[in-house]
Amino acid sequence: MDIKDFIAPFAVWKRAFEKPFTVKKPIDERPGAPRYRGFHINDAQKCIGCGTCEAICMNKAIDLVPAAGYAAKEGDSGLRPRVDYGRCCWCALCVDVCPSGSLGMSNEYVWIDSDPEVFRYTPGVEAKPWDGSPLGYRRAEGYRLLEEQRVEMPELDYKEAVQTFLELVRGYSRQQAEKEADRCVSCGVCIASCPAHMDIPGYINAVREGDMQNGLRLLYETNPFPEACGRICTHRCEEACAIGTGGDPVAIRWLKRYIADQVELADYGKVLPRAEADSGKKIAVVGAGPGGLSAAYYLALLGHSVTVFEKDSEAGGMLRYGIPEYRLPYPALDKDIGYIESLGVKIERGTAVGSAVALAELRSRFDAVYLSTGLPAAYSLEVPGDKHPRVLDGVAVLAAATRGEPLGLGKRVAVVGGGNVAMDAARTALRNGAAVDILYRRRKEDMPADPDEIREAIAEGASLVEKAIPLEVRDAAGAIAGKQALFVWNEARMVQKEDGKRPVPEAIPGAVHEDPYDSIIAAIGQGPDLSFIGEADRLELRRFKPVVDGFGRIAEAAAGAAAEPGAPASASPSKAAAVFAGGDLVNDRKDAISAIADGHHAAQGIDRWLDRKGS
Amino acid sequence: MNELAERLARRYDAEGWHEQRKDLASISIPALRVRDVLAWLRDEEGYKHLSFITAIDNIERGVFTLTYTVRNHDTKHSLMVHADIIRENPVVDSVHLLWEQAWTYQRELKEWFGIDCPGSPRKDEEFVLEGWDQLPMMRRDFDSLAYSNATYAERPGRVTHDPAAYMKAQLYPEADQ
Amino acid sequence: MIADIFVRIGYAAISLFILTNYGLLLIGSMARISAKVQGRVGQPVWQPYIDIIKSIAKRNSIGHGVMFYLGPVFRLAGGIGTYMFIPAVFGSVLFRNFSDSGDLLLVMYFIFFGQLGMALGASEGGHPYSALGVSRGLAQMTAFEVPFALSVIAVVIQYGTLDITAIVAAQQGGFLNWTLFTNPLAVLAAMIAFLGMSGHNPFSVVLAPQEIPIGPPTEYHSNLLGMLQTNRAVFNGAKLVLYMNLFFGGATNIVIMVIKTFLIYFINIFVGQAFPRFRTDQSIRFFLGVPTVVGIISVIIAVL
Amino acid sequence: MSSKKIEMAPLANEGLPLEERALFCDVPPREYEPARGVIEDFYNWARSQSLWILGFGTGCGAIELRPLMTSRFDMYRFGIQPRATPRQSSVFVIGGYASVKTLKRIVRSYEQMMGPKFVVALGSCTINGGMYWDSYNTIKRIDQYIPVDTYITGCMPRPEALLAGFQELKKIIRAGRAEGQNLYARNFEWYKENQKKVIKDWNMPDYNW
Amino acid sequence: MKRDRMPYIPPAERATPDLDSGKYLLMWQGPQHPGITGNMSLRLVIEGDTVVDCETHVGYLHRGFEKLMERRSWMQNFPLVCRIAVPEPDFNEYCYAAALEELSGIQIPEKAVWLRTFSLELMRLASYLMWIGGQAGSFGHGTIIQWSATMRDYVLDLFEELTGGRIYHMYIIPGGVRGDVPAGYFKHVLEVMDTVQKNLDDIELVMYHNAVFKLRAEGLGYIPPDWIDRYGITGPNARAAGIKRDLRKDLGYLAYPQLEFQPVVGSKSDAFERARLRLQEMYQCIDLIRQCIDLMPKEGPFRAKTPNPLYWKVPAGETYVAAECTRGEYGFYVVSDGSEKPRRVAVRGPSYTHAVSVMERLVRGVNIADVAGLMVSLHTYPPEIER
Repeated sequence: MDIKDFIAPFAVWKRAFEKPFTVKKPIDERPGAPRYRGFHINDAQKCIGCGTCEAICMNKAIDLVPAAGYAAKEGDSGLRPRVDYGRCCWCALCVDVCPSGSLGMSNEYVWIDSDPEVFRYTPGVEAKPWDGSPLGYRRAEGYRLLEEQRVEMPELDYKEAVQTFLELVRGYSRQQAEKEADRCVSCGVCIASCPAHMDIPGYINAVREGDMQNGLRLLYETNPFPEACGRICTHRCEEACAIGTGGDPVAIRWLKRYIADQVELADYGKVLPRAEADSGKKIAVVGAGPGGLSAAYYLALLGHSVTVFEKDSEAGGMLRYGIPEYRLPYPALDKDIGYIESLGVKIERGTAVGSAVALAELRSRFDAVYLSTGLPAAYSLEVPGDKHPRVLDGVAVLAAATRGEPLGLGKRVAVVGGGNVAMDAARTALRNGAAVDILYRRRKEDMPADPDEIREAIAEGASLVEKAIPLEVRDAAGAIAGKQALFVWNEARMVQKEDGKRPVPEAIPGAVHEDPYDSIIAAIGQGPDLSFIGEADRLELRRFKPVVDGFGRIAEAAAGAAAEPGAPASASPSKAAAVFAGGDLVNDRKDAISAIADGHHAAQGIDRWLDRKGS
Repeated sequence: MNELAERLARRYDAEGWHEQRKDLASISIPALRVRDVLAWLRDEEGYKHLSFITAIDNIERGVFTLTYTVRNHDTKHSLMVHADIIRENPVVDSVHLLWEQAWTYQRELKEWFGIDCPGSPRKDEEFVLEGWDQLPMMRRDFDSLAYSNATYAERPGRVTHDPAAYMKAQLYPEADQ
Repeated sequence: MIADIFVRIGYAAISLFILTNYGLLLIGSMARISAKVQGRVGQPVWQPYIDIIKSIAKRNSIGHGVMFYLGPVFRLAGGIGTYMFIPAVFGSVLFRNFSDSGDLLLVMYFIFFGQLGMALGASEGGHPYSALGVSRGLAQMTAFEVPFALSVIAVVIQYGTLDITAIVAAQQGGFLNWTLFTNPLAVLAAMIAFLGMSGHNPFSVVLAPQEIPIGPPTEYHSNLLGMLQTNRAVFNGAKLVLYMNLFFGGATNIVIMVIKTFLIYFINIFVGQAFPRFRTDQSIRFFLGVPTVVGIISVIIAVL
Repeated sequence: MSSKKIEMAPLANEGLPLEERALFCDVPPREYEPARGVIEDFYNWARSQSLWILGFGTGCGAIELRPLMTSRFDMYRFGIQPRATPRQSSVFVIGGYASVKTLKRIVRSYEQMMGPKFVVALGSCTINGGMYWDSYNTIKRIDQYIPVDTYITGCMPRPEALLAGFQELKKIIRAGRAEGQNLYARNFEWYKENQKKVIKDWNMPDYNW
Repeated sequence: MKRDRMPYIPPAERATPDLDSGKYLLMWQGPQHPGITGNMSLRLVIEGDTVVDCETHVGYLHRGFEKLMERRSWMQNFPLVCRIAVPEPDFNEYCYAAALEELSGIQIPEKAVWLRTFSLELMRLASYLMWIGGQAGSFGHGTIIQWSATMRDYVLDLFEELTGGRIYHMYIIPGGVRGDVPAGYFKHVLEVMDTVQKNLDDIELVMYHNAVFKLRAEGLGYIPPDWIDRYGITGPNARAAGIKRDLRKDLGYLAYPQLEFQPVVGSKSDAFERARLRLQEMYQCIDLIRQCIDLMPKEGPFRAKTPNPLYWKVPAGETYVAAECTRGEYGFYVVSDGSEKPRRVAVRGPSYTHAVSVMERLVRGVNIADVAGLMVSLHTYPPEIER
């Protein structure tokens, strides 16, 4: 201790002549830093209510509550996160994890109240002073807790693929599947978008856990075509996928396929449920497409005895005849159908209802009938010359390819249409060595086909001609009549006719093109063939569609008073079995998964109807 | 380091040497030899510093696994010494004579797991809790949430919805009919 | 005669009132100055008033027996007593108080009296910190009273009187007549004792919030605390006036009194902001060391 | 200490030895009528301008009190200062979560404070348990055990938020709405019941001011 | 005065004082006591002014973290761990993240390594700044804390700018860090470092060259070097006794091997020596922060990919990750049984030994007035004792 120790401390007084450290008006002068984790904000329009924030929150601070003005719809649960500031710890993991990136935090931090009940609010829905604050914590650039990129699906090289009918998509390996499955946050928003309402989070979780048997069991709860759907489903679920709001959606379809691929058919029986007891009821199903066979499967599970009538020589319907082998290899389809058959479902192949057996006969022989005949009749081009021999029907071409018949498409093929059938036809033609033009009335983004399919078709070498309105088909000049056709089409531009509707193509006057083709494949849609339903069946049809109730039962025309006078009004309108219908025949979605959903649903309806009738 | 493993195995029936990092390894010893092993490690092998003592409730195997982490500052190596003791009436030798701070850890073991270390000072006094009348709370079979819910009042009025179930109720309620 | 007494009492009351307010403002402004050193703005100058009003506005209070209540009363009585026998302004009728009725010894008695009364009351509170604080306070007081008493003795010897007014009178006529210059050693000893008397750092061990929060007044609250707070102003003022009178030539008008007492008080802050606090044993050792020696020397000088 | 006093007013202070009982007041809490009109307003103004915080860091919230009471934010200039003893303090800042062991001390300290006394609760943990909602050792709602005047959200609330909270508290006091002391006296049994439900080893006197 | 400076070694055996003898006074220091660091209490038995016996009582801040962590998923624990030591949360985050990464085999990017080092050093500085105010305050010097708390606040501003939080930064997330530095950030850091350094110079002058402070601190709480291993003393408390141990050097984690520094070592091992040593470490912190800024890669990812946080399963295993915090060895012992939640997480806080066994031993024979100063000089944080 020296003299310095007595003098030096007085250096404190130096401070007295400096500016104080004190902030004059702290509350006003010190806003939170630009990254400050203040009170929550939410872009309620962008938010889809997936609840991932709720799942990550370790404080159980977030509830999902219905929000005024946000109704549940596909891809939006209509719920919005409600934060309890009696729980929140401002860790912002909810912001980091938010798939859509709608959650954020403002840099506001003062909220004082004497009432402890007020500290709960729904950001973005209940107005708060800090709404829309540009500053505050946001997920940093290049930082995500969830993987935004999908595991790339291994595919054949397009150059190679176009040479063969080998399956293009090779399927995930175990590692890839588990990695992809790990991207899922199990929010379940997708379930509503799936026509069959499959338990998507459930089976994805099964992949994550590596429990394939459980996964298969979950798949079969609502869908007996996992192999087929795992390949060709229109996967509307992926459009609703929460992860898709901020990156690639989870490859739900491929994961489904992965599960089905992993389990041997022989093991199916060990996992899947079976009928507990035979009910003694007999049910006829017309059409062995996905819808019909689904109905058959679920009816069989309920203990009914099912017979399926199929006009073609093989079961599968459009899955077999409408979808080329490189997308859905026949063994995969056979696996699905094989399992259904193994439950005792009889498939009468080559038996067309209407010609081989009448509907009325089915109605008398069986306790109920399910119609799932789909849309076998192709629409024609509806232009002059559409009956030209080189104008082929897309579905027919695909069916012929399935049967292995020579197609004789020639060297240059035009495919007219923008749906999946068009793409499949184009790619089938490519595989037959043709040069293919796809002509479509509207733009590429308007095409109803699966984007993957369009991408693949183009990658395989098809050229896409957008905004082409067909005008006429006629014999090409100098060609042998009926051997080559000249396709006349008009270039169009897109015109916004009505607000809120999609623009329509309008022909540009004078911009008419003429191209010679060896074949013109028309794939602009198909219609039903209801010729087997007769007047006497008294089934109500409207605009070529059966009129069905919630369970797919076709309404029966009010029994003509003349036919059965005095019949009690409450009694069944006819003694004949009730007829149910579903699939493309009835619904507007016209895809396999909707048909499957209809089939499942109708099976429940039929069972209830039988119950009611029996009691 | 494997020589150490061998020596431990030879002298004290230690087994399961696992090299986690180049400066961290673990080994299992019989619970009866805990004090011997630690004293030997401290006096002969230079593991003079006790980092911490804790236990893991391996309820499936019916044992508590004790972990004594000791560090040799000269070789810059840490060793986690494990010893299993039966969950029913767990007792282990006290090491409070080896390290002066060990009794605190042992007091914690007593309160948190119910593991008794006979002779350890103040081991039966309350450590962090006051008036605790439940299972020792770090045991796996003590359910913290259930206890909390039963004991401490929560502010009512919270309700949440599962998106999938809510969408089902809103969009396709018929599916369950 | 009776009227005269009433007039004097009235004057004394006014004087006390002014001193109390001055004491409060002094505390307030010293807090501002400390705050400045600490790099901040600090509390308003009038904060001590609000604190006292607040204390009085407390709705309930609890007691620990009669002595507990008497503690602050004694303390306040000590403060007022000290002041009442010191002439605040030399030659002023208003501020002469009862200085002619008592002398330096009485004043010194009152300085002790408050402390002792407080000690009795605080101990009754039952709080160990109170008891500790009291023992520390008494120990430290005993220690600083030694140099203080020595320097007072030196002053008394120097001026040959115990009458404060006379001491002040002797210092009139130029600042070189102040005790500060006529007997600097006595002033040095007294000033060091003053640091201890005011309880600022480094001699704040009596209150020492980090050790025995907050010493003797731990249990006091409500209006009892208000009384203590008022006393702090009165007692501080009284001590300052006493020091001014004994060592710094007194004051002939109120402005000089304010300036002088302010500066004397400022020494506390000046030292207090720079140093931590002594332990009790250290402060006793300190007071009985250099300051006592200085005091003794000053007495010797005065005697010689 | 006169033992006579104890005989006259026997207490339920089982936890204390006889000679220590006399150290504490033995009057049950009662409600206090506010003064009338302007006087009460004046008192309330003084109370609001002289907030003495009890220096009891009950949880993590205490850490932001330190910047607040030092030079950067300098709460002294708003008439707020820390006080080491509950007897002289008027504001109790509950710094976040309260473990059961601390709650016992909180209740004791709160009761030892002289009314009118105010409670400011910080952070999520005091409102609904916060991140320790499933902990076996922390309570979820402080208002079950002592009356609270105002809450400040955040984890941690920044010093500015605390300051804003104190300003709000001042407004409440000036408006005469900070009657936590009377609330506590009125619902004394309810509070005691809640406290005893949680604090298992109840070894403190029921009356203890 | 000489007697004060002689190191006092309290008796080893704990005598049980007879409280009924009337010779002793039983006194509780804490939990409601300004002289206690945090919420903790000491049960002191004093004779005159001297402490003859001390029992520490902890648990006022016990929240059951280790149990709560067993209930939460691996990622959910990330916001939880920082709450274990309130004044110095980043070390929790680092130890937990590093343990998790080690068990899962995740390699973090270079940039994250540097940002972690940077934020840990910044945290160390903030923590020491808090301590220095406490140390001065415990001896009654109220001015230092006013300055140092503001300096700490400036450092907290830096944290706020970088991480979005003042106290709980939640920045060192498993896999890396949560964000790159904002534009112009390092310039701000360097400015603040200059301010802090300038103020530290002032503090050194006022506090360390202070007769009364020296009188109080010198010879107080002498820890003999042979206690270091016996009591498990780590950090500055050990280094002040001349034991050169610094996990930053010994373990060489993060970017420390690339930084140039030497552990500060003392010899006298009393409160003043420890205080002096910590001051030097503060200067060292500032230096390390500057080095970090110089050496840090400018570009590059700051976070490695980690599995989906909702379903992250960590392979079974166990590890112990330690780091040198301001008080000593801070460590996380993490056991995974291969599930989505930890099997066991145990936290080793240095205060566990310093504030309980060392404190109880050292405080015996100390003047009651020095208890607070002694406790602060051991630099203890109760929340990490009881978790």
